[in-house]
Amino acid sequence: MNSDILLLLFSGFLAFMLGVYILFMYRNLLRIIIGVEVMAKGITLLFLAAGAFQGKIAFIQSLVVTFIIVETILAAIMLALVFTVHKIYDSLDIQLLSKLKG
Amino acid sequence: MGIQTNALLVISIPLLGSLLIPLLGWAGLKKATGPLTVILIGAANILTWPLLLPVLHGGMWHWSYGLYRWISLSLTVDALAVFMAFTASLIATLIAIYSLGYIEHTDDEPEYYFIVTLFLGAMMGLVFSTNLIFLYLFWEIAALACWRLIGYYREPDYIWKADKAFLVTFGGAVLMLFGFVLVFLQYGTFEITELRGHEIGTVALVLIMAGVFSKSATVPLHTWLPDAGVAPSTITSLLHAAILVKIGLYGFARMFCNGMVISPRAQTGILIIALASAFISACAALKETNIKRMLAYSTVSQIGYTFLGLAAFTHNGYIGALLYIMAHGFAKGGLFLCAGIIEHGTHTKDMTKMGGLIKKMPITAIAYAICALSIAGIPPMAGFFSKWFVISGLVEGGHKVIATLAILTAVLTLFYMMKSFHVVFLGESRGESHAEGVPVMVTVVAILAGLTILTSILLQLPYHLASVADGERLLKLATLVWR
Amino acid sequence: MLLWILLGLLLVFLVLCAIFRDLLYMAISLALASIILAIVLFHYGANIAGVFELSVCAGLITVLFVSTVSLTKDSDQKVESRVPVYFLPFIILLFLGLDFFIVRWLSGTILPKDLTQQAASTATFQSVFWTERTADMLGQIGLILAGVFGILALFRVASKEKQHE
Amino acid sequence: MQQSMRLFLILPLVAAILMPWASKLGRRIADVLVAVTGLGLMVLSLCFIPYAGTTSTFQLFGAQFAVDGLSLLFLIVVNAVAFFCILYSIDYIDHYGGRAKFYALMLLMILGLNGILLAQDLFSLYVYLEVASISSYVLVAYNLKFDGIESALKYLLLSVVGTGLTLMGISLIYLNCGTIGFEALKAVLSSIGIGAASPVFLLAAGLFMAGFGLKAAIVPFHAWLPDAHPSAPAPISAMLSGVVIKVAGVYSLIRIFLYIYPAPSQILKIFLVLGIISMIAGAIIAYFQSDIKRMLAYSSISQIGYILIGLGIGNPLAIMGALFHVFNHAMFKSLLFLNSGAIQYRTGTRNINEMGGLESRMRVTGATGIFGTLSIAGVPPFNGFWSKLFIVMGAVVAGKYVIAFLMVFFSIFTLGYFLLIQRRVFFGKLNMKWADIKEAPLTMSLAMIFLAATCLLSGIFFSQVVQSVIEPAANLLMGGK
Repeated sequence: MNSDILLLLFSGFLAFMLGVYILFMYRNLLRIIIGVEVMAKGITLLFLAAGAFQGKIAFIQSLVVTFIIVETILAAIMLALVFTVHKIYDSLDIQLLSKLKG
Repeated sequence: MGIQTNALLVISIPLLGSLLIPLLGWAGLKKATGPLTVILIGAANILTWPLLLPVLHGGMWHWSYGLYRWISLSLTVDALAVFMAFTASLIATLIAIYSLGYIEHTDDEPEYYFIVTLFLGAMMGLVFSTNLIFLYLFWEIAALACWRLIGYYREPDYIWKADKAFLVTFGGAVLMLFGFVLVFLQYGTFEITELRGHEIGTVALVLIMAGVFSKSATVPLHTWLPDAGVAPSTITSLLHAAILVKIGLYGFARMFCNGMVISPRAQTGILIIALASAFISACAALKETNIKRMLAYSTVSQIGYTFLGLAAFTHNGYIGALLYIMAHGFAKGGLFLCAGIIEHGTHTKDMTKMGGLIKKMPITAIAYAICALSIAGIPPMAGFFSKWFVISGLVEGGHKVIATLAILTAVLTLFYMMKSFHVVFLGESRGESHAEGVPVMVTVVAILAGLTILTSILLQLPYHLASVADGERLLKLATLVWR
Repeated sequence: MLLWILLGLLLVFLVLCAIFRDLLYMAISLALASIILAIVLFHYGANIAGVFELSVCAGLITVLFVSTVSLTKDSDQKVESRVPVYFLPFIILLFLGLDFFIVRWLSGTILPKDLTQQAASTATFQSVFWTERTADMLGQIGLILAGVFGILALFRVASKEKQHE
Repeated sequence: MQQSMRLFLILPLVAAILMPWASKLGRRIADVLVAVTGLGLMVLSLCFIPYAGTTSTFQLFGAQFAVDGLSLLFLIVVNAVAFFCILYSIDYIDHYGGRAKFYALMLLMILGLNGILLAQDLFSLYVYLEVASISSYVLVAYNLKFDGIESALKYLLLSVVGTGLTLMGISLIYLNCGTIGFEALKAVLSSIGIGAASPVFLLAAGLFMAGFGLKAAIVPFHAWLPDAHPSAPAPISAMLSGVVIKVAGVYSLIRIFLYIYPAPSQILKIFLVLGIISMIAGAIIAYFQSDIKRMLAYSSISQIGYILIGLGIGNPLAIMGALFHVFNHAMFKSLLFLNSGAIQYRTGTRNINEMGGLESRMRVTGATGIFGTLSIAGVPPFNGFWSKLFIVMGAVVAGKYVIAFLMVFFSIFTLGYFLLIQRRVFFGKLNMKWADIKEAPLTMSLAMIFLAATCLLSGIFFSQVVQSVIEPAANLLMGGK
C-alpha cells in the first residue's frame, strides 16, 4: 500500500474526528453545521483513498459527486432549521435548546 | 348433524355471533342486544345436548386442522369437554336472562352483552380444544373479556382492580405458555393427546401451575378475585360460577388428569397448596362483612377443594371434583345473583347493614338458603356428595392427613354460610324498606336453586357423566382410539 | 510531495475552523479547505468531483452559510466551546495518535489488491455515472426535491406570519 | 410483471412532482392524488406476494434493482403503513397548513424507503436513506413550533453522525475489496471468509452497527427518538416509528449482517446484548412517562429490542419471529400513534393525566386503542402474540432460557404500562373537561379502523401471513446455513 493512500486515509480519519469534535463540543448551532461539513470533507477523503487504492477513480468520482449533492442539501436544510430556530428564539445557543442536552 | 359440525357450532355461535351485538348497538337497536345474547348463549347450550348422549356411551371424537407446522386447531369431544360446556353454557344462559332485568339501567349495554357472549365463546373454544397453544389462546380471550367486564362501572378504583385482575391472570398465563414451550422442547408437540402419559419437568410444571392457579384464584395468587367483586353481580356470578375460575380447573383436569404425568412429589405440593388455599380463604370468608367479598372468598375455598379432588388422581376424587364444578356452579351462581337482588334492593353490600330480609324477599331468601346449604355440604344436597367423593378420593389416594384437614375446612364453610344467612335474612331489619327483585331476576334465582335441588335428586346423571369422563377409563378408550 | 503539502494545508484549515471565534472567518477557512480538497481531487484525476467540490462546497455552501450568519448577526456569538480552547492542541494530539494507530493497523490488515482480483478500470466518469450509478441519479432527483419542498415547508409559516403582521 | 416494480419508485416521485400543481387546482385534487398514489403503492406491494420466494430484478433508467423475499416483506410494511398514514393525514393536516408540501415530502419519504429496499449496493442504500431522512427531518419540524424544530435538529445532528459512520464503513469496504454491490460483496466475503483474515470487515461491521443502530434507535444510540416522535405530526410519528426505524435501521442491519456478512457469532452476540438492553431500558423508561407519545416512543425502543433479540438468537424460528414482529410492530405501533394523534387533535394535550374516559366520547379511537394495546402486549389472538411466541420459542430451542424468561416478563410489563394508558386515557369515568368532544374526523377514523383490522386479522390468519411473506424472507436469510 503506498504512502499517498495512507496519507489520504490518515487525513480523512483526522478530519472526521475533528468534525465530530466540533459537532459535540461547541454550543453555537452554526458552528455545529461547520462540524458536519468538516466531517463530510473527511469522508470525501476516505472515498478518494478507497478509489485510488482500487484504481477506480471514475467509479469513486461518481460516488463523491452524489455525496457532495447530499451534503449540500443537508447543509441547506440545516441552515433553514437553524434560521427558523433563530427566528423563534433569537439565539443560536444550543444550551437553550433544553432537550439537546440529553 | 354430525358430532363435528355440532361441536363447531357450539364454539362458533357465541364466538362469531358476539360480533353481531356491537353491530346491533351501532344500528341503534340497543334493546335487541340482550335478547340476542340470550339466544346465542342459549343456542350454544341447546347444541351441547345432542352431544351428551353419545359421550355418555363412552364416545370420543378428535380431529385437527393443521395451521402452521406444530400449531393446529385440534378439537376433542369427550365427556369432560361436553360436561364443562354443558354446565358453563347452562349457567351462562341463566345469567344472561337475569341480566335482562339487571343491566338495563346502564348505558353501555351492547358492550356488556358483546363481551359476555365473547366470554362464553372463549370458554366453549377452550373446553373443546386440545392443542396447548389454542388452550392458551382461548384462555387469554377469556382474560381480556373479564378485564373489560370487571371495569364495567368505570370508577377509577374499579378500573385499577380490573387491570390488576388482567395483569395477574395474563402474567400467570404467559408463564404457563412458557411452560408449554418447555414441554414442546421436551416432546416436540403441543397436542395434549400426544403428550398423554409423558412426564413433564418440574420447571415446566411450576410454570404451568402458575397459570392455572392465577386463573383459578388459588391462595398466593387469589387477591384479584375478591377485588373483582366490584363488577356487576351478573359478572361476578359469571366469573365465579360459570366460566373464569372454572377455566383453571378445567385446564388442570385436561392437562394432567388424563394427559401429562407429574411426579408424586409435585402432586403432594399441589395438594398442600390447594388445601392451604381452601383453609385460608375459608377463614377470610368468616371475617368478611361485604357480602360479595365473602362469597368470593368462599369461591376461592371451594376451588381449593376442587383442586384437592382433581389432584388426588383417583377415580372418586375425579368424580367428586367434576360434580363439585357443577354443584358449585349452580349454587354459587345462585348466591351471587341473590346478592345482586339484595344489593339492588338495599343499595349496600355490607352484611351488617342488612337483616330481616326474609320478610321482604321470601323467594330470594329461600333460594339463598338452598344454594348455601349445597355449598356448605348438607347431606341431601349435591354439594355434600361432591365433598364426600373428594374426601374419599383423597383417602383412596392415601392422603389421610389432607383428607382430615379438608373435613375441617368443610365445617368452616358450613359455619360462615349459615352465619351469612342469619345476618342477612333473619333478625331485625336494619336498613330502609326494600322490595323483592324484578320478576325475571327472581325467576332465574329460583331456577338456579331448583337446579341445585335437581342435581341433588338426580345425582345419578352427572355422576354417570363424570365417571365416564374419568381419566382412567378415558385413557383406556384413548389407547384404543389412538392405536 | 505536493500531496503532503496539500493535505497538510487542508488539515490546518479544518483545525482553524475549530479555533476561530468569528463565524465568518470560520466559513472562509472552510471554503479554503474545500478548495484544497478540490485540488486534491484534481490531483487524482477526479476532475468532475473536483469541479463539484469547488463550485458547490466552496461556493454555494459558503454563500448560504455567510448569508445565514449575516441574517442572524444580532444574536450573541459569545457562546463558545464546552471545553476551553487551550485544550484543543491536546485533543488534536490525541486524535493524531489515535489516527496513527488506526492507519497503521489498517495498512497491515487490508487485503492486498491482487487478492480481491480487481483490475484497475479504465472506465470514464461519464460511463460510470450515467450507466452504473443511475440508481443514485434517481435518488438525487428525490433528494433535490426533498430539499426544495423541505425549505419551502420550513419557510411557509414565516410568510404567513408576515401577512398577519 | 417484474417491470411494474418500477412503479415503487416512479409513482411517488411523479406524484410528488405533480403535487404543487395539483394543490393549485384544488385542495381535494391534492388529497385524491396522494390517496390514490398511496393506495396504488399498497396494492402493488400486495400483488407481489405470490413472487415472495423468488428474487426478481428489474431495470429503471438503466439501473439495476431487485426485490427478494426480505425486501418484499418490508415493501409491504412500508406501503401499507404509508397508505394508512396518508389517509389519516388528509383530515389531520388541516391545522398544520402547507398541505401540498406535506404530501410531497411524505411521498418523497416513501420514495426513499422504497429505494432503500430496492437498492442493490451500499451506496445507493445510503442515498435513498438520505432521501427518506431529509424528508423526515422536515416533517418532524413540520409544526414549526420550538419543540418540533429542536427535536428535528437533534434528530438531524445525531443522524448525520450515524450516516457519517456508515459512509466510513462503506469506504473501508470499498478499500478492502473494490466493490459495494450486495451480491458481489457476498461472493467476496464467502470466498475469503470473515474473521482473522480481514479484521477490516469487523471494523466496518462496528461502524455499520453504530450507524444503522442509530437509525433503528437501539439503546445506546436512541437519544433522538423520544424527542423526534412526540413532536412530529401524528402520521409522521406513525411512519417514523412504524416504518422508518425499521427500514432505515433494522432492514439495513439485517441486509448487511444476516445477508452479506455470513452472520458471524460475535455480531449476533452484540445484537442479543443490545436487544436485551433496549427491551429492558425502553420498557422501564416508558413506564414513567406522562406524555402519551413519549411513552409510545420508548415502547418502540423496547419492541425494537425484541426484534434484535430474535435476530441475535439466529435460529430459523427466532428470525421468523423477528421478521413477523417487524410487520406486527409496524401495524400496532402506527395504530397507537394514530390514536394518540386523534386524541391530541380533539383535546389538544398529550398528557395522559389530563385525560380520562375518552372512550365514551371517541368510540373508534377507544376501540382501536384497545386493539393496539392488546397487540403490543402480545395477547392472543392479536398478531403481536404470534411473533413474540416465535421469538420466545426460538430462544428456548436455542437453550437461552434466561433471555426467554426476560422476554416473557417484559411482555407482562408492557401490558402493565399500556393498561396504564388505557386506564388514564380511555377507560374510566369521563373527565368533565372533555364532555363535548367528538370522534376524530372520517379519514382519521378509517385509517385507525383499517390498522386495527390488520392487527386482528393478521393475528387470526397468522399462518397465511407467515407462510406467504415471512417464511420466504426467513429462508433467504437462513439460506446460507
